[in-house]
Amino acid sequence: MSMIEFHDVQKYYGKFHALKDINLTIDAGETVVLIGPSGSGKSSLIRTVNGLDPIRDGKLIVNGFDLADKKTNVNLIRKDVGMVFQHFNLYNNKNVLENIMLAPRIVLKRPEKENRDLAMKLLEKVGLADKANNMPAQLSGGQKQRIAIARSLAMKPKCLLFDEPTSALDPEMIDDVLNVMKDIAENSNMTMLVVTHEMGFARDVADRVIFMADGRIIEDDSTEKFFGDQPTTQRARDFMSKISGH
Amino acid sequence: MSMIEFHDVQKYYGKFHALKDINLTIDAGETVVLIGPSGSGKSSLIRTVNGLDPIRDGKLIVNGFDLADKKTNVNLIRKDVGMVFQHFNLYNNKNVLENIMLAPRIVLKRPEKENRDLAMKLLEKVGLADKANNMPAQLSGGQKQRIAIARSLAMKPKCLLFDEPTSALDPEMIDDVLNVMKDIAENSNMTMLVVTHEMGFARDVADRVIFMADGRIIEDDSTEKFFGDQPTTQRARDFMSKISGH
Amino acid sequence: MLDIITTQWHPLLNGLWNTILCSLIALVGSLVIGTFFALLEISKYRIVRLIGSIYVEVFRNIPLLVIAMGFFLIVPMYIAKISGFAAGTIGLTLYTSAFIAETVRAGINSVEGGQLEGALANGLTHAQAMRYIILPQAFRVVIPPLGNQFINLVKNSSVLAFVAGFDLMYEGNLIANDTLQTMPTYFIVGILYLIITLPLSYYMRYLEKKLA
Amino acid sequence: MQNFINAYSWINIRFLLQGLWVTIEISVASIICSFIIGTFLGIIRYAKIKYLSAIVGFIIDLIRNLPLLLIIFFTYFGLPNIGIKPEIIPAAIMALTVFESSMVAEIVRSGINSIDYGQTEGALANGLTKWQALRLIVLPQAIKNMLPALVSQFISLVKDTSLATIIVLPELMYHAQIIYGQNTNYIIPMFVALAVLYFIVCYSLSLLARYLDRHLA
Amino acid sequence: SSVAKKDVLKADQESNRITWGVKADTRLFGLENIRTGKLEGFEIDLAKAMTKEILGPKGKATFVPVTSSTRVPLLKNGNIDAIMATMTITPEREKQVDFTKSYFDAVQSLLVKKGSPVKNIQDLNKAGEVILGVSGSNSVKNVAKYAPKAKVLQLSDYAQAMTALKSKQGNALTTDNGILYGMASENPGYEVVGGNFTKEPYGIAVNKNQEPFRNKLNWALERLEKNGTYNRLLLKWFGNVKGFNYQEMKR
Ligand SMILES: Nc1ncnc2c1ncn2[C@@H]1O[C@H](COP(=O)(O)OP(=O)(O)OP(=O)(O)O)[C@@H](O)[C@H]1O
Ligand SMILES: Nc1ncnc2c1ncn2[C@@H]1O[C@H](COP(=O)(O)OP(=O)(O)OP(=O)(O)O)[C@@H](O)[C@H]1O
Ligand SMILES: [Mg+2]
Ligand SMILES: [Mg+2]
Repeated sequence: MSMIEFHDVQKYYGKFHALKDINLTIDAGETVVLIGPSGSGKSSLIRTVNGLDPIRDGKLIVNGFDLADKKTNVNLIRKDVGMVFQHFNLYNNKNVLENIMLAPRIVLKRPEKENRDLAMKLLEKVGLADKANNMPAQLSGGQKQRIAIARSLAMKPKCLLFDEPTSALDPEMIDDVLNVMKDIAENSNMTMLVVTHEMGFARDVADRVIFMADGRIIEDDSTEKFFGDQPTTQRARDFMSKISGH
Repeated sequence: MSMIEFHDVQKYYGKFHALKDINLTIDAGETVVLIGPSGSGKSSLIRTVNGLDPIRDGKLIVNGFDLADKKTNVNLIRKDVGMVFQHFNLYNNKNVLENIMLAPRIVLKRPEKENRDLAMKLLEKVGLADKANNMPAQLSGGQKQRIAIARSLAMKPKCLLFDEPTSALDPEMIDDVLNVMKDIAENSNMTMLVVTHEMGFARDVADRVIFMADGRIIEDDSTEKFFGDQPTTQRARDFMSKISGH
Repeated sequence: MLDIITTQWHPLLNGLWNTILCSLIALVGSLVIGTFFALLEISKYRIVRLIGSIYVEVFRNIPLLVIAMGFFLIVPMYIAKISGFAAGTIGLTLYTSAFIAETVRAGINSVEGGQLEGALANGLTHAQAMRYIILPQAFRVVIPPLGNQFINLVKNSSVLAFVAGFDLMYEGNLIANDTLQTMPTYFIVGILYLIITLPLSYYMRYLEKKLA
Repeated sequence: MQNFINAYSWINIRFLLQGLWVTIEISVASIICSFIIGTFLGIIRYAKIKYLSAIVGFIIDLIRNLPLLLIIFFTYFGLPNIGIKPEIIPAAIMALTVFESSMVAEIVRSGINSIDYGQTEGALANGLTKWQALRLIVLPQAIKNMLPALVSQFISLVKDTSLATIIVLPELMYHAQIIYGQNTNYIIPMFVALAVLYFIVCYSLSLLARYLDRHLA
Repeated sequence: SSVAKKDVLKADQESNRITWGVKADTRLFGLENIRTGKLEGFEIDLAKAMTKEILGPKGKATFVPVTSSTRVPLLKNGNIDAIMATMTITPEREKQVDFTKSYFDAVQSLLVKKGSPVKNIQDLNKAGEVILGVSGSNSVKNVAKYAPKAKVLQLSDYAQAMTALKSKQGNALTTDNGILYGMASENPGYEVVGGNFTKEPYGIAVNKNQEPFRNKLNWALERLEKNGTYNRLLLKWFGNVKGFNYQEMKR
């Protein structure tokens, strides 16, 4: 069963053609890593999936809903599709626990006790149970990102989107976040679409690697093929050699 | 001849003891890489060298001037000690050429023609001669950082400080900046103090590696020792294993 | 209403002119004085900061009418002869400068710290960094709020009416009293104010968009 | 000097304080009303609702650009033409509210814009609706940013109540005028008293704002 | 509008009440007594007497304080029935409102610092001379006729004008002599000069098309003049004003 289907999707910012002829199907439970140079359209693609950015043309079906259809209630999709941002976007005016409990309470009307129990369980899972009452400003970047992941998980989504979740972090914080992500990928049947430059993570966890450039999908390989042989295209090979080691 | 000498330096933010008993001598022409976990005091240390942050106690002699002495004119030090920041800090209201030419004109009263010629030469050196008239907002992060380096070089400093110059950059931009830095280290007798997590760069370019934790210098090894054998302390070994690969 | 325009256009134009003149003088004056006190307020020295904030708090928290009256009635008794126009304009300048000082100070604070550090590390002195790097960027940020201050300034220039400054409101009051056509007169006066302030506020909006 | 002593007789001071009380009452009422209405209008402008936002924006611009004196005048003397005949105090509150709401609306709009859009995106991606994101996440943060501008505006409001002397609102300025109507020599003592009383009220307001600023999470 | 169609006299007789727009900040004519909160002055007493005359001993006079800028809009909107607020009858104003016959023939003089070279209005007819007045009063328009070369500054109230004179913002203050004598007694260094160079007849203003009401007001005024009430009020308010010749004003 497919979770995300792009059919000839086109996206524009004004006159700028940001996504060109995107065709892509991601099955439920798959973990897909999306890479490519800056400005290639990775964020644009991932943000269309939960309707943060609109598409101009084509068909985009997420969790059975058609995003190109104006009548689709985008909130129904967002309930089941969580997102984790590069800059965390924790609610600055709420403490950690409230960050996690807010959406389930308001959107899912989850009973308070159940809500709190799940929130605490998730905080333990990401290793931050002791920070429940901290404000976001009192956390390090790596801690913030783990809270952001817990916040998304609290909605019990079927699918999670990650847009460079570790690239704003100090290097020694990165593993904590990646480990949480690995745990989700391996121990649940979440669908995951991850934009990242962490090749170790991609190699270990991804089922597929997609390479984008200039708004197009240039490669769509199994992880074995991408890392084992070499990418097919010259573009992707150049890119890989440039980022190796950073 | 020593360029920078710390003798029992103590630094506080309010009550927080940020630098503890720092003793360190860096000779003219040396390239020193400074590493350590977030919050360990790397930025604090480097910022005391050109007087951006004051020290509480101890003696700090830079280029022959005593920074602990209130009568020292800190501008005399800054003329000869340049600094490159994580977030570039280009002047947002000036174009690229003006960014480079401003300080030499105002501080050194360098004649306009000579100033412009040198600026253009530096732009070529960092590979951005065609961006002379761009505004900073029109540049990518990697380009901004190379301009920031050119801006520092235009003052013809004896010493350059770098505070995580590549950690805000997209991975495929990092090499361009590191190559410029390597070029300076190898082809001039600049003194360089570099905070970075780029271990490849450290291995290739540094004469010494200094490891900090909790406001203290824990290791101060030659590059061969640090990478060849292993760091002496457990702290440094843990840290190295955590950041490897990112 | 038409007969007011046909018979009273002369005092109305005269009032409009004085309102514009007073506004222009006060605009330039308050910008200079306000910036000066903004710089005092962010000084390193506590005593200088104190002077800056006393000035700002005093002029910000007293009604403009009281300030203008002070200049009109009290200054000539002890210091020097001063016309109503001058008294009102000086009062308006000082009053507005307190608000501008606050606005400019906020603007300076909003320029990110990296800009100052970049300039210092580059060898510039604090004063040079202010002059070449921080203030130019701060002014860009404060253009929208400054625009609001200038619109307030134009409207506040109606304080001249109370010190016989021959501005638009003064002439309007006289016309209303002579002709007893109060509502029509003030309606015309209102439109004349809008002729100054509306373009100003749309220009400010345009600048705000352009600089964003 | 004798003038000051005579002018500051207890009976005159009491009369001034009665005026001050009216000033405070009118100010508080207008602050509350204009805060509520202004926030509402500011949100409408921010939300870019087709036609509505543009119309609201135009009306706000019109009001913002007129001297308050004229708005007071039009409220008190213009409204009866359409069948509403307010008493002096409601008329003053109404005029101040209309004027200050349009100022507050602008402050609210730019306050909301000052919050990083990431906060909204985080909330949307988390499943909240736009309105929930605005109400629960963005507005509480924006209010903190808006506080200095709002307080400046409310300080202006307190001082602006004095313009309602024109419709004989029995507030501080008007009472001062009555007092020096008895004896022309009282005028300077009265203006000094006005300066002091307005300063006390307005400065307390800024102190309150500073306190809130420090204690708002 | 409905206000214009209403017969004010009839309405007032039904409600047994006349609403007057009066001054609240002008000594001798209409000033709020800050002890009692009541309005006091010649115009107040005259308005009360006229009310009783028209409506009978149980008739009530209600007072609404007005300023120069608000009195006419209040009248036109029907907030007040009549204006008795030191309002001079002028042909220009008669286009907008109807006046009764004059109820007080003020005469206009000048107030100057003792020893001033200014002795009469002609002395002020020079470039550079500045005459102070109160905005909205007709007296400033008159001086423009007699001394066209002088500049006229109009201030919001008498106290401001008097203080401006003390601050040398002008060479003379002009208005009705009753008010000038009052101010001279408060400020010993100043004197009234210039004789009574013009008359300022004050009238009660009512809306247009209220002939019955206006006629009734004229009728009441005449009755008060005849039965001595008018002279008694004149004596009460102006008898003690030093320099003011109230005998001349008697009717
Ligand atoms: N809101 C916008 N308005 C206009 N252009 C935009 C907007 N957002 C993105 N773009 C442009 O669209 C292109 C793709 O941007 P996108 O952010 O998707 O790239 P990316 O692959 O995520 O890059 P990065 O690695 O830097 O995050 C870029 O050229 C960018 O400049
Ligand atoms: N301006 C300041 N006021 C108070 N504390 C500060 C300030 N700047 C730094 N600190 C504290 O001093 C300690 C050392 O900070 P510093 O920025 O030097 O660390 P760092 O090693 O550069 O870390 P990073 O890798 O995150 O840049 C930290 O605990 C930090 O919270
Ligand atoms: Mg991106
Ligand atoms: Mg640092």
